Amino acid sequence: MGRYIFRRLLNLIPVLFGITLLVFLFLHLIPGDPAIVMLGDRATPDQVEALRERMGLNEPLPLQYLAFLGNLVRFDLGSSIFTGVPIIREILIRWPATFELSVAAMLIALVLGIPAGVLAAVRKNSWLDNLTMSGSLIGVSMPVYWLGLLLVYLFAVNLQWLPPSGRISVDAGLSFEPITGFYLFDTLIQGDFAAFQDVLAHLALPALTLSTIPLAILARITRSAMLEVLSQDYIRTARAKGLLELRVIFKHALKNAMLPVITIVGLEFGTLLGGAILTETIFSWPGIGKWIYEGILSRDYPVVQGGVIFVATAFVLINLLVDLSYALLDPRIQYK
Amino acid sequence: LVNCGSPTDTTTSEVDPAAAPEGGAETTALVYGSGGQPVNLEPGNITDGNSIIVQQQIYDRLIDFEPGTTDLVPSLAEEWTSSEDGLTWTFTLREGVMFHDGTEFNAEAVAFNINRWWDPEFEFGYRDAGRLYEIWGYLFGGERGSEDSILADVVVTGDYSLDLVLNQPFAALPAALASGYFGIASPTAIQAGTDYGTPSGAAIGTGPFVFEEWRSGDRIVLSANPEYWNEGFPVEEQLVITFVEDPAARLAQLRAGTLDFTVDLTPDQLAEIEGDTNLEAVYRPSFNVGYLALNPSYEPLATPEVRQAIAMAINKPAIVEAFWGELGLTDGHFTPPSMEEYQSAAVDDYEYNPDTARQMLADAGYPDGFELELWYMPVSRPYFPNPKPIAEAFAAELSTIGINVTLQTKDWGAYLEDRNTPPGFQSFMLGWTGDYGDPDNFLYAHFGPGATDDIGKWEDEQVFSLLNDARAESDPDARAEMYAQVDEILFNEALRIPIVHSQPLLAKRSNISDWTPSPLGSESFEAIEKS
Amino acid sequence: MTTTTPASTQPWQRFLKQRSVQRFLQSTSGLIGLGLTLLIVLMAALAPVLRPYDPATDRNYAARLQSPGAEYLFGTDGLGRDILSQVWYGLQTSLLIGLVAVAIGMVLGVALGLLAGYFRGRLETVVGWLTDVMLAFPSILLAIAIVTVTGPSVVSVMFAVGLVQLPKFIRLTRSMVLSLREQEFVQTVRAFGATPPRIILRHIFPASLAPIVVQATLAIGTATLEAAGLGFLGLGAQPPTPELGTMLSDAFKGGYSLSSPWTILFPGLFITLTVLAFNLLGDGLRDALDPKGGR
Amino acid sequence: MNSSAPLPVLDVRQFSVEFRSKVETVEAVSQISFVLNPGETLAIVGESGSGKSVTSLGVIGLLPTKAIQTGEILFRDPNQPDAKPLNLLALDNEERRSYRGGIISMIFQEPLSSLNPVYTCGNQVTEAIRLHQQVSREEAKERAIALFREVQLPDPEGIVNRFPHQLSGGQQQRVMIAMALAGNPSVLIADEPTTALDVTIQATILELLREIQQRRDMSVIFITHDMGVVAEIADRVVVMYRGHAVETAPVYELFARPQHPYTQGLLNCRPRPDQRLKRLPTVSDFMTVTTNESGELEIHSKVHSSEEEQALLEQVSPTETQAHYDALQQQAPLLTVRNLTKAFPVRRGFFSKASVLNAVDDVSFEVYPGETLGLVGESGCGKSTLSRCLLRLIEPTAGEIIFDGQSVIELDETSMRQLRRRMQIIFQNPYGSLNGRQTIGAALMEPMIIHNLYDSEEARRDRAVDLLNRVGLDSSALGRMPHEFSGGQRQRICIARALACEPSFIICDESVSALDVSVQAQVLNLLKDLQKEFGLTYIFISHDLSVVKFVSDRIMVMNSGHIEEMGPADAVYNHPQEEYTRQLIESIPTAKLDSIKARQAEKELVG
Ligand SMILES: Nc1ncnc2c1ncn2[C@@H]1O[C@H](COP(=O)(O)OP(=O)(O)OP(=O)(O)O)[C@@H](O)[C@H]1O
Ligand SMILES: Nc1ncnc2c1ncn2[C@@H]1O[C@H](COP(=O)(O)OP(=O)(O)OP(=O)(O)O)[C@@H](O)[C@H]1O
Ligand SMILES: [Mg+2]
Ligand SMILES: [Mg+2]
Repeated sequence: MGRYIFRRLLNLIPVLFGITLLVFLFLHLIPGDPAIVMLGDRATPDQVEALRERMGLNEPLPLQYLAFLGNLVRFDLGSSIFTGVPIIREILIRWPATFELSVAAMLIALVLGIPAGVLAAVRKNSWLDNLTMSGSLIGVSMPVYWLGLLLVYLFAVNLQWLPPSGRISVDAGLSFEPITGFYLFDTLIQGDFAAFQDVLAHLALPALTLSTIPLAILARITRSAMLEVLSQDYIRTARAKGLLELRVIFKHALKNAMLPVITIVGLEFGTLLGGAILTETIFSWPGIGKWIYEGILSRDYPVVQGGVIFVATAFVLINLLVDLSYALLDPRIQYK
Repeated sequence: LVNCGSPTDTTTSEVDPAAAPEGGAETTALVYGSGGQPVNLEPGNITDGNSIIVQQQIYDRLIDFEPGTTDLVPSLAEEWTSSEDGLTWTFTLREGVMFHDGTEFNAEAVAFNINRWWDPEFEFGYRDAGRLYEIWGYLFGGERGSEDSILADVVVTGDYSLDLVLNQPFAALPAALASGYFGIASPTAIQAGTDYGTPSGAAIGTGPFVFEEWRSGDRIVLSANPEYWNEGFPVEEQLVITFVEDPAARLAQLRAGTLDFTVDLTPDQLAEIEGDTNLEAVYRPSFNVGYLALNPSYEPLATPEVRQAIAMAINKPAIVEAFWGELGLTDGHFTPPSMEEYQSAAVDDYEYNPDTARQMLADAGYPDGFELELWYMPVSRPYFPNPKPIAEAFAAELSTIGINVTLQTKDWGAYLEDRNTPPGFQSFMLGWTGDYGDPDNFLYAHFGPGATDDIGKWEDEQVFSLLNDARAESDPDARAEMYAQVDEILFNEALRIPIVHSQPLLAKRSNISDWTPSPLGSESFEAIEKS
Repeated sequence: MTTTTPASTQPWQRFLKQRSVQRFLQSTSGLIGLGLTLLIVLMAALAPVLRPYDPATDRNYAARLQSPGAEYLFGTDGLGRDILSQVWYGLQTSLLIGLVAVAIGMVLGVALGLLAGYFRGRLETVVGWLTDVMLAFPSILLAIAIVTVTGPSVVSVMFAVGLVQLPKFIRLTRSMVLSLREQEFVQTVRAFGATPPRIILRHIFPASLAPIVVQATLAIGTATLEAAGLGFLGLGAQPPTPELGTMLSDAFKGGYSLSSPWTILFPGLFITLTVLAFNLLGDGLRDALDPKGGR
Repeated sequence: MNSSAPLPVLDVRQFSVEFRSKVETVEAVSQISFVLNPGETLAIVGESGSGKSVTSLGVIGLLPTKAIQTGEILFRDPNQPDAKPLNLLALDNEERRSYRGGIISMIFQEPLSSLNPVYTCGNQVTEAIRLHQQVSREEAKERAIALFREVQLPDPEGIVNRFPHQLSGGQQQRVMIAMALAGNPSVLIADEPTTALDVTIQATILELLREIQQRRDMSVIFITHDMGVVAEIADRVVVMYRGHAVETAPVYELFARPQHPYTQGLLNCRPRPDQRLKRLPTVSDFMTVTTNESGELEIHSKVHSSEEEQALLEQVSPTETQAHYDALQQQAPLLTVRNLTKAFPVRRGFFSKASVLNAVDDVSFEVYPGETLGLVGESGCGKSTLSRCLLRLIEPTAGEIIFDGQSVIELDETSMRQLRRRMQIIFQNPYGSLNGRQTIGAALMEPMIIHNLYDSEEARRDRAVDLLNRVGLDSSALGRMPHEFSGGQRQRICIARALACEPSFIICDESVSALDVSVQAQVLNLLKDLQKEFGLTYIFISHDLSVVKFVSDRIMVMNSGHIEEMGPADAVYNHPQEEYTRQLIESIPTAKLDSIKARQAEKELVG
């Protein structure tokens, strides 16, 4: 296992290298001079030239890239042009928000999607199956931000059951101190249950919105994986042993069916992180997605650069974790 | 969880963390919904409204504005006088004022702040990554050492007095210093670290509220300054500024009671505000202009008649009525209506008349019209809360006189940058909100020397000399006369066609009182009371 | 291919008799999807006929934000435009973007996948690395990045969304080729001395077509969604081109999305219907062409 | 055993199974009846699709719910001989389940896919134990180890904690058997338990099953399509044909005096290594099948006299063989292979040195024009790799290949393509060897197009029709698609296509292994005929020594990449020089009457 992990980590290197290269190239392809953006539109050409010199923008691209890599390995992603805040610090503040949201969404997707898929597979072609499958098909077909707007309209504006946006209400936010940045966790360890409830209420709509696509996809994948597994020889063997059908499904089929599902969970994390851009915008969620988006709009190059590299890396690492858990679940994998 | 409680008595200004939100959405602290997070809290280093309004709560400036107007009132400076020749301004400072960090406010502190903004060589100017305190150079001609710098020297003449020595007379100097950028910060705090004014750093002023905490992307928390020199203020103990970018979300939060008051709503939201009995609409006095700029360096637009034809072809009243309703008015002046004294009575707006416009185009040699690129802003600003459909409306109107409009936009930074890069945009939408109550701030900034890159480096000797003379002139009537002349010329030139002077829409919950919005876009919240 | 055997039946009868066609005809989702797709394509195609209306100029400020009613079936937007006709024309744009984007992604992706899978070696390493890197970005983020470079426009969106689809097609094709090239019928043709182009074009490509077609159909849905997402972020079609995502964005940024919910309801609904149509069709095609295929 | 006939454990009466779908109704099993006596091994044989598996699944109750079953399956517990027999088909699901895995248990063909990959072998066996016996976890584990020992798994304690993929095929099948034994079954159903295994392993598994059956005195239903295996293991035999039980007889009876023409066909169409037949008889030499008006099958015997039978079984004399052999050897070799090696890199770690696997290891041999060189060896020994190297479908690592004077390895792309006119290969799987999207006509004409043979479309078409006729098909096949043909027909098409460019040398890589014995016989005959007609040279690859022996002039035995021994077919078979070859030969089920008799007698004694 140790070797396997090591090998997987080594395999990451070219991908991470590619990510940085791609992001670096993108930002240098964007029309417009970063120096002018930084200096504002009243700067004189001399000032711009001086800044370009200082920022190393006059160096040949490969050298710039090397310098950029050099900084990167020292976790120095530069500072925001506009606020001057170091990117890495901003990421540390914002990542928990995005991560909490994504994990909540993924949990919803797992908790609802997998049982739905199993049920649909076991009761194949029943009304239950049809309902789940049409539901999930509609789920993957909906623009999430649209669903988000509708949910806000319904639950926050009309019914006023849930807050329309933000991460925590002002009062609850005043009474507690973020420690880890994961508000659910922070409120709990501080014993502030009112604030916990408040955080939960704020999380509900964005997490639900964000979860639709993974939920739908997980239900579909689980179903097809279950159907596939249920047709396997070893299921016939399990039945031939005289096992109860429930045990056949939950012991023998489910664990095998989870293998493809787990891969999808990893991939869907990417969808979640991407979907966070839109969802966070709608719900004023102070996470990475919204930050990157604002960075793009305001041409805050270091923000975009740092943010995108971070998200891509996070995604790659999450996939790695998922793959490793796959290896735990599937004894065959380490030998492949 | 939200909004299910009764509007219980929340007059208590004590913050009681234990009395958590259980009961209802109403919060104990005063909560302001900002349209975005400040860039930073370092005076002089920002130009955006979101930063200014927060700084306004933390810092005092030498001179302030009378609430709701652009009239100057003493703040940290109790008195200011100009010498005969207009080249020396003497300020007498308020005594006994303390910064939030307990250090004393005095003339040295003021000099420290001004040097910071003005002097590129100043040791404690954090021009990180080559950044400038650009607003200073912009309002005062340039940095120290530059030719055009209006300021020549800062001279501390006593503990509580100092002189600003000028290179040329500048009548609007006090007003310019009063603009929201120039809060006086604690020199001690500034010297303490490079992250001054960032979320992890400090922000120390003398203002009504003390900076407590800035959670990036989420909120800034301020508390009342118990030592505030203006006795009896602030009224509320705690002020929380939360960032909600999207106007619909802001209004939704206001309706849900998680915000107490907010700004930068779109005119279309007025109906929604009026439909909610818990809310009241608040209008910011108009002090802006949204305009359509026509760049004469684009061949067809070089002829003034063509520009005038365009002005006539656009049904401004109908558009303003449609998009702003009662929140906007349109006239022929570039300066807002509150500057009536500087405007020419002779200027009446172009009459909407596509037929005449078509004729004029034909006379100018364009019987079949021409192609025109029109750039619209990608962002919402008080003067154009929703630029895109308005641009589409222009396009539709112009198509009726044969001008075929292609709409274009870019991200905001590029938009601002590229319009100044020759040859610039053929035509574009932009606007302006005054920094202080002087026409100089509107007219010089758009038609003065060096301010016309985006309209093809347009030059008019007469306008330039009038604007320069008015700067030096200290007699108000004479100045008014000069600006009126400029007003007339500009009207006929039709270079930046004023479309609207809007009243930005704000809203508050009905239990909020004594909020007096400033025409300049930012005001102190010290008097606001939450009941 | 060119053999002419006396056809015992009409070509269309033979077509209907094919096993895959039979399977498709038995797939409920496929039939619904086909119907819905045809309906939507028809609606988009017929927009100018059914609503001779210029969405760029036809507007009525006096009638801004009218709620749905007899005169405006879907209400009007912030510019006083009839949302029904906006949706109608927006559908055109969205469909066009979806189709062209997928065409871009598919043609490039399949070509690269075929070459990389067949010739292996360094080409495969590079292509594989490229897909890995591209897949490391959440797709919408990648699309945003591309549009930021190229500037917002319908063409940029097509390009961006197409490129984002690319790695999926490369992977799919490559994996198909990898298994096909070892299969006996391909080996046999190689043993006959067929040249690589012939093997790839005549044998490997047609054999991998079914999953590619399925993937492409589903990708049209995804692409439409992604394009609408870009539109929603203001990076999509520029006015006066109506586009469904941009309509949502206009309503949202205009601040009237909640007070005039119809301005978002209908554009969103039609995005959903379009995507749903292609997803259903894709499902049906998979049942028909690729019964053992994934997802 | 008591002389009075024991009461049967299972009594299957008029059992029928139908599968109904929207399109059609398939009667997979129709009205079959048989009994299974205590302690007896009953074999069910028949070609693919004859309903063997459906029957066995019906007995254990694992048919899908859509299957409609009629008739009776009466079960009588041998431990309670006086109890009334129970109709299993009448039980409800829950009761049926309680018999499964306990009193009646089953093992399947594919050992790897029949074991759950994510649980250890121990886990899977203890689960079965605890399901049918009230024992603690530890106890169950003890018993599992005991079972593993009983099925002669090495290191039973270790295997408990291993996952199925960590075992070899034979070991996996032993685990399956252990699992089936977990509930102390009275009836064990084994559905082709050895078909997926190499002959040598098959032999040990058969031996094991035989031994366990005797020790436990179980009744076993053994399903197979291989008459050789039947001879090795069965006491009585049911022969199935298209869902019908056409003959039921004790094993010796069946082999000595097959009654039904189908049985006769089955018995004879499998090549026997101890004979050298001119051509193989096929089932269709023994019978014709028609369907009467009411849709029922009617089988008519073709062979009525022993002369007729004798004619079918005409042998080649050893002198003839020798003469042919000598003639071949006098020519210059068509193909010479010297020190051929193909190494595959086997990567273990990212940085750890890539080790290599020599799939073909220093192989040298010659093939003479008009000869058939047979190549046998166990699965994975490198047969296919060798054949692909010869055609340069994969690049050999080292060595020389000289074909007709040309060094194959040194040829450039174009000359290589030219050469491929003359060297062909026919693969194992007739389903995979034809492009499913091409008509048969297009497939046949493709090689001609590639090599620019025949200048007109017409000419190519004519040639294609010729080829089809030659392999026994007619021109109507041209416009049809591969899936419209049976496996045997497809393989004929593949052969026709291989002949399209008039090659002189053809490699048959397991070309008949996927076919039913009877079809296999037809194809083997065809290959022989073609060789005679066109003077072809073959390398014939198979894992089945009896098949190889039937077609080959010389045999080459391969083992883990290298050649064990090579020589004239009869010599290798009769006087193997190497231990490996000897084992290979001994493992082949021979179906000799004497050995059946001996085995039955031995069993009587023990019983
Ligand atoms: N689930 C099913 N649905 C429909 N038809 C089936 C099903 N299972 C089996 N059949 C049909 O029943 C017939 C007998 O199949 P069965 O599996 O018993 O054959 P077999 O003798 O075991 O063949 P093999 O040697 O290939 O295993 C075949 O024609 C098959 O197509
Ligand atoms: N492309 C490859 N890469 C690595 N190893 C390979 C490759 N192809 C074959 N091998 C290995 O080479 C050995 C010989 O394989 P080959 O297919 O030639 O065996 P075979 O005798 O044809 O077996 P079978 O009877 O199962 O067809 C096997 O151990 C196999 O795992
Ligand atoms: Mg079977
Ligand atoms: Mg092989």
